[in-house]
Amino acid sequence: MSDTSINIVIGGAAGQGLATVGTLMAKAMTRAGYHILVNQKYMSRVRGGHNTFTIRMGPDPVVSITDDIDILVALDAETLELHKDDLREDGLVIHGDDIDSAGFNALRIPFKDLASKPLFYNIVALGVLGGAACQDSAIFETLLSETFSKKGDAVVEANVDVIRKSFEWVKEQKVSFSCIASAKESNTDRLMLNGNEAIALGALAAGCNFLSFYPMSPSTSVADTLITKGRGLGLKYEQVEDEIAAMNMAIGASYAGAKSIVTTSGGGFALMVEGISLAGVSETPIVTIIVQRPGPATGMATRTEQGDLNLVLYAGHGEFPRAIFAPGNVEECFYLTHRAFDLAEEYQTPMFILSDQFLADSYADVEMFDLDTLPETTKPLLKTESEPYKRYELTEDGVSPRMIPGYSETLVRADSHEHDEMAAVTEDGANRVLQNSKRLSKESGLIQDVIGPDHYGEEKPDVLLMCWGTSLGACLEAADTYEGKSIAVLHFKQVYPLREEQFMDYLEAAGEVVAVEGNATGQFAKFVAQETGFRVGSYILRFDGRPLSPQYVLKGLNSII
Amino acid sequence: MSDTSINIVIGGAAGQGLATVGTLMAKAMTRAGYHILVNQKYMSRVRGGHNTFTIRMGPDPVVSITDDIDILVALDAETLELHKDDLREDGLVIHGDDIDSAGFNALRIPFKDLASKPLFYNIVALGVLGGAACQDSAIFETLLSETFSKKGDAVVEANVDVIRKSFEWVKEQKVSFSCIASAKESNTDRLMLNGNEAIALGALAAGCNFLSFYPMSPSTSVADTLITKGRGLGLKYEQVEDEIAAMNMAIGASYAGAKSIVTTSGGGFALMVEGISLAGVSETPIVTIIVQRPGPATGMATRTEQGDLNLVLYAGHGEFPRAIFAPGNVEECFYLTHRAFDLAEEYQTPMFILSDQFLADSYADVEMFDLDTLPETTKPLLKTESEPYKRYELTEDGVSPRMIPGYSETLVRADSHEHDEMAAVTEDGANRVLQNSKRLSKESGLIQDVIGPDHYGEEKPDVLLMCWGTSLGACLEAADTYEGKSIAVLHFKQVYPLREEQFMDYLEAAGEVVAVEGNATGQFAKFVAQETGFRVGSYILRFDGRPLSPQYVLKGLNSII
Amino acid sequence: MVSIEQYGEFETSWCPGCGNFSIVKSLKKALTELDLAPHEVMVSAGIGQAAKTPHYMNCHMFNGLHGRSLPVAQGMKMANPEMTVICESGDGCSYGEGGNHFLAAIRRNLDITLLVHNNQIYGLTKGQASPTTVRGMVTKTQPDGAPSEGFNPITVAVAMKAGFVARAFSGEPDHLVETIKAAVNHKGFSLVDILQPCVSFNKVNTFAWYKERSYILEGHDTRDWCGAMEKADEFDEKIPLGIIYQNGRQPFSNVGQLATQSYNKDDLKAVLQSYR
Amino acid sequence: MVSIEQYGEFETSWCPGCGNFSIVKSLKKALTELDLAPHEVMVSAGIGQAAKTPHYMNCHMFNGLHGRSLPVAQGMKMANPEMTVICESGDGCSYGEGGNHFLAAIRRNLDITLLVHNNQIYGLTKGQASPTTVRGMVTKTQPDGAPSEGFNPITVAVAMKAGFVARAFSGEPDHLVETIKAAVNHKGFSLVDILQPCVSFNKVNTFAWYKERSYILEGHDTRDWCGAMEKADEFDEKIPLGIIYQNGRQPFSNVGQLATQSYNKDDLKAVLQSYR
Ligand SMILES: Cc1ncc(C[n+]2csc(CCOP(=O)(O)OP(=O)(O)O)c2C)c(N)n1
Ligand SMILES: Cc1ncc(C[n+]2csc(CCOP(=O)(O)OP(=O)(O)O)c2C)c(N)n1
Ligand code: SF4
Ligand code: SF4
Ligand SMILES: [Mg+2]
Ligand SMILES: [Mg+2]
Repeated sequence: MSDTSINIVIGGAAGQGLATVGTLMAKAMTRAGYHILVNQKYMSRVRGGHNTFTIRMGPDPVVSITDDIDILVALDAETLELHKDDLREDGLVIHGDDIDSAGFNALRIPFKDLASKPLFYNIVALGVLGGAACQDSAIFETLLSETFSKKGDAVVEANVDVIRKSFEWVKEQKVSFSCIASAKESNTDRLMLNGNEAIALGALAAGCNFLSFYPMSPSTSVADTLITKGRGLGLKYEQVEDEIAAMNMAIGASYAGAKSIVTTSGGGFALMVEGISLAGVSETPIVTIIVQRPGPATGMATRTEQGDLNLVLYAGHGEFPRAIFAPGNVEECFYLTHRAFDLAEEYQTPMFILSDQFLADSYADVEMFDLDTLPETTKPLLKTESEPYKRYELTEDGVSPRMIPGYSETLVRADSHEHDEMAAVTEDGANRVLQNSKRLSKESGLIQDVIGPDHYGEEKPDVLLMCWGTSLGACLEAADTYEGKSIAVLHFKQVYPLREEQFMDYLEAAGEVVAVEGNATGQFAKFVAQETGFRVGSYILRFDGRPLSPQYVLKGLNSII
Repeated sequence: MSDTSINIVIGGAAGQGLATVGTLMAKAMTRAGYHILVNQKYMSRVRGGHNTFTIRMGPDPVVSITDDIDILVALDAETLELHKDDLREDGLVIHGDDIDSAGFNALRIPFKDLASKPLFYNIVALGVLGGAACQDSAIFETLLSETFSKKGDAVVEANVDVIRKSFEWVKEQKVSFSCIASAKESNTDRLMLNGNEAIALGALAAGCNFLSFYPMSPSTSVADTLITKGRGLGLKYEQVEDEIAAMNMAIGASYAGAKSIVTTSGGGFALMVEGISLAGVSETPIVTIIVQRPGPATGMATRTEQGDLNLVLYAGHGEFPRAIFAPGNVEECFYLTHRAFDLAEEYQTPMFILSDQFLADSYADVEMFDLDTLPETTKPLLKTESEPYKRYELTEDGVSPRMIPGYSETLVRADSHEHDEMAAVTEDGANRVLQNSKRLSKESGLIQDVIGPDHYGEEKPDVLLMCWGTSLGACLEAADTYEGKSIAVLHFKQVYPLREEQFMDYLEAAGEVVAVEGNATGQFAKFVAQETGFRVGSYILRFDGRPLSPQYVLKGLNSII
Repeated sequence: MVSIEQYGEFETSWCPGCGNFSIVKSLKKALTELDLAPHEVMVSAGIGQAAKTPHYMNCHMFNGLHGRSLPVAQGMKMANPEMTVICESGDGCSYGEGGNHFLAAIRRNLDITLLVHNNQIYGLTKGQASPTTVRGMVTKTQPDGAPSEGFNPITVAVAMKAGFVARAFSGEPDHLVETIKAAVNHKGFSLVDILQPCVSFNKVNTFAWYKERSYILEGHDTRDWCGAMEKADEFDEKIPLGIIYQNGRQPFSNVGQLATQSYNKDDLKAVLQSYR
Repeated sequence: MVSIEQYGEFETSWCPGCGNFSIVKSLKKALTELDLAPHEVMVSAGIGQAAKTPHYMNCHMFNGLHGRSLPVAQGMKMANPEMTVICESGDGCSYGEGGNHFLAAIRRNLDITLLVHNNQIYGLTKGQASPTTVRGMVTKTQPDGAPSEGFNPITVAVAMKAGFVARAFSGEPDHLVETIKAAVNHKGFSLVDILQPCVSFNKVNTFAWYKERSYILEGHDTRDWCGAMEKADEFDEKIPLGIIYQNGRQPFSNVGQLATQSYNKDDLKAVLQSYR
């Protein structure tokens, strides 16, 4: 498939408002009917440094980010310096007065002429960018009107005025930049949101009504979104004193009938490990969102990595069931989080969503979620007829009826010790075996419910790229682009548990299996080896804090094949 | 080999002093030149309930505990009721007035006649037990004199008097209990200590001089011993506010030049997971002792399990090297802890000792440790000539010279972010790859240093029992006892990293490989599959809170073969 | 009318003579006198001897982790404000492992009651110093004497202007019952630090020791912060029992009956629309 | 004689106008005036804007985890009591995530100095409420206003009879320098809570806000606990700066020069013999 997209990089320092420009641009393009995919790279600081906001857009679905740049909006000189090598030959540089762009196909913006004060420079940049991308001013004007409507008519007008002028100015320039193809569709119900927002919405759609969290990049916007959008829906929330409190408070709320969520990143999750074990033994549903960044320890707070799979796989002392989902794109963030809530309640055990900074900050256009066809989520009991009520009743499938305390006279007792069916502490060996086995037997149900990996491409390819979570897009585009050999992709959006029969044929049919992961040790591939005995032939690993791109995968492929 | 040992079980309620009787008995027997092995089972309460103190003893080395009972000392009626089924046909029951032992080969002690007050009843029981085991009073008298010497001559005399009387009383009884064979050797340099004590002594021998901890069963006696025995050697110690403080304080001390140890159990360790990651990225040596108990969460506080291997294998967010040792007996506790300190300093990364309640409380006789032949442990630098000093210098083997701050004018800077060689924060991608790879490359050295598993028995056995840590003894005795097929044992005392070539031949040569573990899911066997692709044929797993016994293994074997 | 029998009688694993017996009995009595039935009470407990309390009475129970009874209790209350929520734990649990939650709970001021069985020792783990152990006391793990100053929860709670701060003593059960009732009745976070002799491991702060120096406060102005600070500081020759400090701070109100609450689909649709 | 240049000049990643600039400068100045060279000073830091401080000065540095600067600092001091040990962190780090360590460090009383850059906000994570945020302040994650009462570290530290409790302000650098010097000179745990405007995220507690109401204490009796509690409580119309409370508590003494210490083999042999 020929590439119909263009890739726009906006670069500058923190505090220059590039995320504002970028987000508005992406939103306008979504409204114009384009498909978009955003990649944000930024430093762990509030002002200064070097950040980028990248939008890939086109009339066809955009599955992956890319390294090549079509339009570079340089808000400072460093941006041009750092990114000029990725600029396509016919690429365009848009910049202000203070930058020397000699030798480039460039558009120098006379900011002072187009705006009365620096406050509006962002809008100028947006207008010029929109114009350069051959778009119409109208969508932008509406967008700005909506954005600033709360600030009053005067502000709206001023902004609209600036954007209009900027569009007009571009038209007068001689830019040798070929226009992007027109949008093919104009789906008015298309949303633009990023991975973290989609997780939050998926949770709300599942009925999530309790959030306890401690802020940690790059997870905080899940909490932000839940609060901003959820409190009107009845969500109760609290930013707590530490991550231990976050997990334990969510467990307490869940016990008392809330649908609880906890949001964090690897370091914060490390502090929740004991609490996870408590959820396991007390059989309390809990959904934990882990948005990864590079470790160990503080690592790189605003960068990306897929380095915490092992931690999440084995978090908690002792043995108990769980399931782990790893969305490959924004849409999956929504649906998998919804599913995690359903399974958490059904199996009364912890569920995890494993995302990372890349997807967290990656805006994409998605179809409007259809709430009416979403499956109903499992509900606990508010009453029971069977007396005495046994919270930890031994059942065939290991699932005991979970009742919420406070809605009848029946007492609900939950315990962190090894306990009997009534939650009484006991050190009896036979009881221990029964209860521990009961909990673990829930795995049989969870295995039945596993979402198998998605397979893209030929059944017997020369090379099969095995990936999970957020590396989906890069693999798909690399497979699509590679010439000379057939490359297929096997993408796991549920990474635990695994159900061998769902994918072993694919692994065995491929000429070679290459694991593609955003970490240094190939954690998922090793886990597949453990579960199936199948060991991959080679690895393409990235752990420099940046997301996997098609170019990076292709380079890896070339050195392997 | 015919069994020359006898197995004595002392049972009663917490607070009845059975550990006192048991420990004195075990010590006397060690001094008499017997080999001993103790198994303690007790409830998580201070008074009441049902506890046992079991001593297996004999002229030949005792490698394992056993379920069969030769002498049952019943301090209460419940003890007889609970353990009568394990009593050998010719077994002897020793008990007080209030117990009905009709139908048993029994010795009823007239406590009131032999002691003037209840305070001495324990000593009476000890004397009767010693007499019934055909021992001589003298060793007991000396032991009591030493034990009570601090309390003054009167107390010593009273105790000696009671024990003498008790021995005399036994002689007058008609006991149809055949005497234990005499001790073969009388090594005066033989020590009696349990697993936790041996860990503490191994640490002290390695120069450990800093302990921070939070009490948690069954690990607390490691800390107790370190403090009691170590403070005269210069150990600085502190019981801190929580496990997070314990780990971080130990890291701070290690940075400043201490040899730090942290002691805990699974639940406490779960809280240290973030700190472990800090040790990894800051490259700070730290030795953590995890004495396992059954989980999840509070689980069974005073029982045993090997359920936290996975947690320790993957504790910490991000990726960094480590090594994990799992002693199989008391002696290994000493030597492996010593080694862990050496490697922690050499590789500047966390080291772990994974023991459990069974071994923690299991007294055994061991050869006097030869301090003079112990290898010297690695030492950090106090000064450096090379300026500027780079704490995170890139080197071939990944190990940078570690300098202790405060002994010269050179500044020592350590950091939890991704950093450059000088410990400055940087988000540079290339640097990230270099530093992350540097840290991980220490694994090559660690792999060279791996202690391979011990193999016992035929090279090509019908069945190979693959075990790790504290299940060694049960496997050895089961292999030895099994008739009809050849059974060998492969025991891992280092469980991470693994070096395939040290053991793959054994796995492949065996007719069948059976994993024997004290957990419900076969964690180690799964890890072996991950690392080698080798999947065991079957499992013998125990997770009822009790240690693996030869009888349990044999029962498992019979159902498999 | 609720009767104390509804709370049941249970066999315990405590040592004979332990102060905990009186506390669990007083708690049952207080709840009965408040006319609260077992199904109207949720108890969150940590781990320790004290934390075994809900196992020995009929009530809704979540027995969680050492040090974490407060976050669990607060989660419960946020999800079901109709329930009476009581947090049961020891001094180690509440002021040691859980110290950070203690500070946060006071600040947050959810309407829950924290009962701390303060035996000035780690009982269940057999006698190590706890945060409230007096400086210098010798134990197995503190052979040179506990090195830190003992923690006085009352001074900290009063300093932070907690809404309800009281001290009681297991050896004064009638007063203890009344104090628990006042604490439960208080709207907002209430702390009752209960002196509790541990007969097995604390040979210093014994029943007699507490009995000798404790006295029931009379005529004390619980609304006077400065006076309360002074009373809070008394823990030596004399130990005052009673409500030390009380105020009318507004309780945390971001709570809801979450088990029966579901969102309006149109509202969520509107939220989704906001991403267009 | 140490000169301030020895502490170096570094590029920072702080926002222009941030109060942290003045604090790092004052710290360097204080250490210089105390005649302490960089290699005589160990700084332990957590994570946050404040915690970046040791990256911007020459000194021994251990930059650890969010909330954990105190345990690390205490470990350092126990292993090398000859060093001046300083703990650098923000209000979130020290009173939020690290609250339990704050309580324990006061009780333990090791001879270290805790400097808290108190901007009443989470700076590095972009503006959530911190423990010291005033109740009701609206932020992105507290759209209905911060629900909890703001934490006053000074009252808690005084209530616990910390050995040295002071408040300073980045906008009063001379006073700040003197306060840091006094804190470092104090033998035992010393707290300096430093008011620090965050220009990016705290639009309420600004430089002007602090400037307006802060005043340097004069004639205050730092040894009078009751008077200190009253001063500590002042944080509204007026904010006192200076040493609020000081006493002569004995510092924690179970420390040693551990890097150069090794045991006597005969002593260890004697220990082993005790197991016979
Ligand atoms: C994370 C964790 N650390 C340590 C323990 C071990 N532990 C159980 S109870 C306890 C102390 C109990 O003291 P306290 O809270 O005062 O209760 P008490 O037994 O005195 O009533 C400890 C340290 C644990 N269960 N979990
Ligand atoms: C365990 C953990 N939780 C959360 C974070 C994210 N985090 C980094 S700094 C910070 C808050 C900083 O606030 P403060 O301590 O007041 O410092 P400031 O930036 O305001 O100086 C947070 C929540 C983290 N790094 N680690
Ligand atoms: S150990 Fe102490 S606190 Fe625990 S039950 Fe016994 S007397 Fe009570
Ligand atoms: S965000 Fe606030 S605290 Fe952080 S550097 Fe900027 S002004 Fe300073
Ligand atoms: Mg206690
Ligand atoms: Mg702050």
